[in-house]
Amino acid sequence: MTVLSVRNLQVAFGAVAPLSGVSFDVAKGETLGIVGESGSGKSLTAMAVMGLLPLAGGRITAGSITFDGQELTTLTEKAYRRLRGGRIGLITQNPMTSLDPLQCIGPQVDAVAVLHLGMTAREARARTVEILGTLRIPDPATICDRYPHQMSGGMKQRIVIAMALAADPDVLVADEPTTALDVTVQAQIIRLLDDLVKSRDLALILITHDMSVVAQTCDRVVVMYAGRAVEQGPVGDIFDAPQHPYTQALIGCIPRGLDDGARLTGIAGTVPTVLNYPPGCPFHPRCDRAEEVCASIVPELEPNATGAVACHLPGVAP
Amino acid sequence: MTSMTGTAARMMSGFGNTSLGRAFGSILGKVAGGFLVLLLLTAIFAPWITPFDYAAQNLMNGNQPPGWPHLLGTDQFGRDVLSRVIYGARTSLSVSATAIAISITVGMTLGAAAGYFGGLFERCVMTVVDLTWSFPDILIALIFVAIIGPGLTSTTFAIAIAYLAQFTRLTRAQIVRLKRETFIEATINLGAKPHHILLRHLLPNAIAPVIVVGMLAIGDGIVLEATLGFFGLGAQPPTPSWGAMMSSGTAQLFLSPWVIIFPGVVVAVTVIMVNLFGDELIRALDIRDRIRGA
Amino acid sequence: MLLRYVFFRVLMLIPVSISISVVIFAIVHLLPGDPVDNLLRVGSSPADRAALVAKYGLDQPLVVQYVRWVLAMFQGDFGEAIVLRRPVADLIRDNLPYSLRLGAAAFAFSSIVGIALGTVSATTRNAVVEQFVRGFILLGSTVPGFWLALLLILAFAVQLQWFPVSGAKGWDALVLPVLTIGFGGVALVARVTRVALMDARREDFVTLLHAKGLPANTILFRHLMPHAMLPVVTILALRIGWILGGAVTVEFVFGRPGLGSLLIRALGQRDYPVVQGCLLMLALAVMLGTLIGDVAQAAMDPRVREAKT
Amino acid sequence: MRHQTMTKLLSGTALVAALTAFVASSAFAQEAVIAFDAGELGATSYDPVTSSNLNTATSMIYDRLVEQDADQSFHPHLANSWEEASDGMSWTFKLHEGVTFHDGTAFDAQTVADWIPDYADTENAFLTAAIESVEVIDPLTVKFVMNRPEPNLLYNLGSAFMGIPSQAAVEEMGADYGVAGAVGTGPFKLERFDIGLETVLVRNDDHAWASDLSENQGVAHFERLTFREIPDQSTAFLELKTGGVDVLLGIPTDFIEVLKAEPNVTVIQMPGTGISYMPINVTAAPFDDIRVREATGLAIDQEAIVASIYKGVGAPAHNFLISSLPEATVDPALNVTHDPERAGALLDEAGWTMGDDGVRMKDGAPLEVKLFTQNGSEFTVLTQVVQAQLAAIGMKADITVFDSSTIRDEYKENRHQLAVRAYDWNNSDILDWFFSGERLGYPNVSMWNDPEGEQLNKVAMEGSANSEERIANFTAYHEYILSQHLMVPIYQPTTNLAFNADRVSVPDPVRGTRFRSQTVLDMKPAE
Repeated sequence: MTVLSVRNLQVAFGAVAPLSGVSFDVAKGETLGIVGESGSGKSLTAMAVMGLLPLAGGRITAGSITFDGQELTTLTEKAYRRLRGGRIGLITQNPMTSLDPLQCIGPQVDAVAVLHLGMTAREARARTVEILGTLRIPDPATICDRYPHQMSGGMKQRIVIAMALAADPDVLVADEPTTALDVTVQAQIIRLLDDLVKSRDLALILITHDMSVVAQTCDRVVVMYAGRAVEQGPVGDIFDAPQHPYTQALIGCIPRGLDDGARLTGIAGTVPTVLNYPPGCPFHPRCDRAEEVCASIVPELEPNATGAVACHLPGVAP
Repeated sequence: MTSMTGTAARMMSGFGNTSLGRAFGSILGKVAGGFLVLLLLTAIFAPWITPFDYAAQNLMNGNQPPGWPHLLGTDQFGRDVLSRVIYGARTSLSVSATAIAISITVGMTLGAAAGYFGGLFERCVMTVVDLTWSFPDILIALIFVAIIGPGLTSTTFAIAIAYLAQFTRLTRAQIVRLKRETFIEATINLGAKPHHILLRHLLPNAIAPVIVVGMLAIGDGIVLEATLGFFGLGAQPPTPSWGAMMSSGTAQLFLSPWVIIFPGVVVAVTVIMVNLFGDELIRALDIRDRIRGA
Repeated sequence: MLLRYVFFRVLMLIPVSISISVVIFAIVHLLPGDPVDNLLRVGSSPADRAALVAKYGLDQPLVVQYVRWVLAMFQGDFGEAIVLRRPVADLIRDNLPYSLRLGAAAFAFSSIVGIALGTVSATTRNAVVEQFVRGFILLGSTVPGFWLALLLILAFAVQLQWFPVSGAKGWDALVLPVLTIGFGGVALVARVTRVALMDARREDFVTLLHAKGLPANTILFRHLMPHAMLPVVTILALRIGWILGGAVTVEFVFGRPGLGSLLIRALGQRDYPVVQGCLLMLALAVMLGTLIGDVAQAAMDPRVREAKT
Repeated sequence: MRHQTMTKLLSGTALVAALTAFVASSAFAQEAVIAFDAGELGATSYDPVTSSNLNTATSMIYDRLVEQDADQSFHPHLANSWEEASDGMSWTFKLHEGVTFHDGTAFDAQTVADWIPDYADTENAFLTAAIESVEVIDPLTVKFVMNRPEPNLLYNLGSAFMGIPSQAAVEEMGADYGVAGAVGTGPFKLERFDIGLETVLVRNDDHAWASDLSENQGVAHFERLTFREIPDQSTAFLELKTGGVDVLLGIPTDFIEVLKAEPNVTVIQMPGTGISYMPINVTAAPFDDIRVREATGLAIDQEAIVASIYKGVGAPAHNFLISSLPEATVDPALNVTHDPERAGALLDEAGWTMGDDGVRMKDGAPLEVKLFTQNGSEFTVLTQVVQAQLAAIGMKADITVFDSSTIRDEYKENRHQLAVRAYDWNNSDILDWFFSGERLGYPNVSMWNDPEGEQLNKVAMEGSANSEERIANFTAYHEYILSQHLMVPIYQPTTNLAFNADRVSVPDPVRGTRFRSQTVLDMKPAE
């Protein structure tokens, strides 16, 4: 059952609109991948869902986000705060810098349960220890008294996950949770998230630039380019028969055999920045399929059999 | 004069036209920058634009309030206050700017060496630097002037020493930060010589924040020169400097306040403009993070 | 661990103090002129002068004079003022309380108001408030102390008659001097606080704090302020020397005794033992300030604590 | 325009101040606050015997054997009368009867006999150097046996450094005497001494031995006096204006105008006790030529200086001594007066011919000299006018401003040519101090060492058996010094004090050489 649904989301920073026309649904027990190069707007989508755009100076100018039947875009900050951390958890990109270096681990995790579950400090600590345990963190009680800088990146990311889980949320937004980690640790964390989705019936929005991660964990996927969703659908369909030339390029970049999350360097040209989005289809300057229409008219996201694609000339690559 | 324009030229060449242009871009930047350029021109061309000889006395025409022909009035010697304020710009700006230029040169050398070589050398330099930094600048300046004798040169050096610590700290912090960056590590690994690395790679990268902080320090230098003037040191009469004018006999404040208030206002406005322009420059160069490093 | 670190730092003070004493002695004796001329009055003969020079040991080689000074100091004897004709320790004892009172009040004032203003200007969405604070900060670093002092006297003591014009008796005599020093101090602290807070707010972990659903005030006071205070504490600790000895102009205008005035008076009369004593005291206070600053840093920041022990 | 607004603003405030002062005065009529002269700040002790720096409050605590008036005459105080032996080798003093110290001990001949030897081995020993021994003739008669005639003895005895302390108190307090307490016979007792801040005195209700310089022969009119140390002149002025201070001592000349504009302030001018002058270094070319020195003196227009920068306050100085001293009356031809034409002629004669740029030249070298002075506007203002006046005769003078200790070093190193200085001393032995060949460099800034001068000095200093001889000898010495053009006298300032007439009244003229206990006894709360 769908727990979070985003419709035609548009985000603006002053006069520039780095994100427009993004729509997707995510259900409990399901993992939705949002994939794209850096600058494609995938992190902004996460921020929009979390209601944290004002921190960076942005705002939602159109569209809706509904969570559990509740419209979030018109929610007061106070009401939003109750959802944040309580029912929607966030996992950020860089565990090295995502914990307050001046405070011990314990209180940082405890705060969530105290705030959202109304627990006393003692209860919250017991819960923290328990969650840390379930995340396979050794000796969780001692860890609570350590400082972030005394721990490895993978361990810190587990603590960030613990913080996100502390209030038993329905939705987890994970913004590139493995990018800053060692390869071996990456796999562990991905596996951990996968387990959590299943064991806790979570809805996970996994934001990544890594198609192989998507292939491994996601049920459905949204491919983003230059602030727009260009293609979306079930992972199987997308990988088997990508309709958008960009999706095809992304998939083409996955190194065969080796599952090491190669960077998307294989696509010629550069990602346009928000200040110079080209007219028409934003991908057309890099697209070998592009025709005249692509340079002038923005393609709409058109539903197809299992998903949707935004391309004037969709189709499986020849 | 040469030293001052020299400093200005060096400051301007420190960063590209674009960033300077960007600093001028905002309204505040335009106002502040315009004021400073005007002030600089006034200082350079002072001998040609003063309406009267700054030193010409007319004892029977002393303490005249502002009016015609003395727009800002006259002091107790009957000297034209406007001419003295204009000429004072030359003294005050050149003393402060030269002092800061010396301070930057020595401070950068010390800071770069300390940051680059590290170890006991760094420890010693930084201990001395921290001590001078924590000592009241007015005491340092007063003692220094007492040791090497009065005059504009010693005032210049006294101000230079008082602000030395700031630049040493800043440069050292820059170098330490840059040393950690990959391209420097690569150069070191390639076996480059220390002075080569320092001069070619580290200093050019560290220079922009130092120059901007230096620009802000020129404002502080003007205030310190004024305070030294309060103790009767600094510019030798009848050479006018803003500081000396501001403190020219306290009775003047009650008898003929214009003699004291006009230079005071000019000092305040100049320092504010220097700060505003410096802030704009920091914004334009986007080096706030690096300045904070020290 | 912290204790070991403090012990090590205190131990380090010994060689540093000795080098500083050499520097101070050298500086003081580099000054042209000597104290004896300030003792002579009309009618005393050149022989009297020579006798005085000998009496104060000023005819001895500098090394001998230095060793004598240091040895005496090890026995707790700061020496006897030549011109001011009192034990140096007594003179410092007489003047220090005034400096401490003014310094402590100015310190408290500039920390509290500075941190408050810096916080307000960093967090407010109101452009007018922000510009006001920015203007205040600019002005504070612009106006020379002697000017500000006179302006404050004219406004609050002459026109409004709220406070006495000068003196050092009673709390009300402290207000204007504290404002004079505090104005610049507030500007400095506010500037550092503002920048530090804005930097702290850009840190990654702040996003996550918001994502946890913490209220903005909790984030500000529980997480951002401790970060912002790190540079503020460093700056404040380094300013102890300024607070004790930097109030010269303020002491002059308000007619307050104090260490700065004593030092300047003694400097003018070349009263070597007094100048040496005062400078050494100031240097020690400065080192103590640095030490306190470092220890405070270590106490506040676990990373520093670990790196240093 | 601006000036007027400012004055209006200030006088409005003055009204408020006057009202406040009025209310305050009825409550505290028996108290007065006096601000010290900025020149006497920083005293660290009230022990007259050992101190090198004493302030006005010292004269309230202690009495002296004799007092000196503004006309330099001597008046009895603790000594009722005195007699000098005809050969000058002894002095006999009859002491005032019934005088007691603040601690209750009696003042008598034995006190004097015990006190004089205390000066030995102190910085003030020269004051009593001529006294061989002190003999007690009877409890109220004491005889000083001299080792040489000392016509200056009365002058020394009238000095603040010869206030007489209680021997019992000195013994009891030891090294703390003068700081922890000070006990004299004066009209006020020391109650509290906060070094660098203020001194509080309370009335001595037993005091009944005022000198004849006071009209009031009983106890003081004020019960309490507070002396405050205020270094900044504008602050002191604002204190007086707002009622924080009742009497300001030692007002600089430039403040007189400011003070006179205040409705409730009265200014009293006393004859000054010093001279501003410009010593000439006779060893430094071109001043080794006496004609150049004379020309330099003729360049200075004393009258114009007094009229302009001093607004007519004080008097021009034409020779080296204050005019109340008899030795200041010299051959009028020797007085230094303004005569630029003669100055030009002398310089022409000496080979310095006028150049095109207004600077004289000789052998291709311009007439450029160094003009030193001390920091402080009282020096720098005068020096800048002197510089302009020297320029008028074709002498280009470059000013350097030193602090008071450094400048002495410059003199001793003989690096100076001209300097603007001032001294404060009301005795002709100042001539010995500044011109004796024994003290070249400093204080003999003129660097003058001349056999005939040394001879005249010796006669004046040691060869006078009595006052008349001393006057004659010093006048001769003074005249010779003037004839050698060793310095240019410029200005005799007045000593000024101001008081808040709503609060107190100070008798005008002030008797004595300066504001001291004799005046304070006559000072009254305002009606």
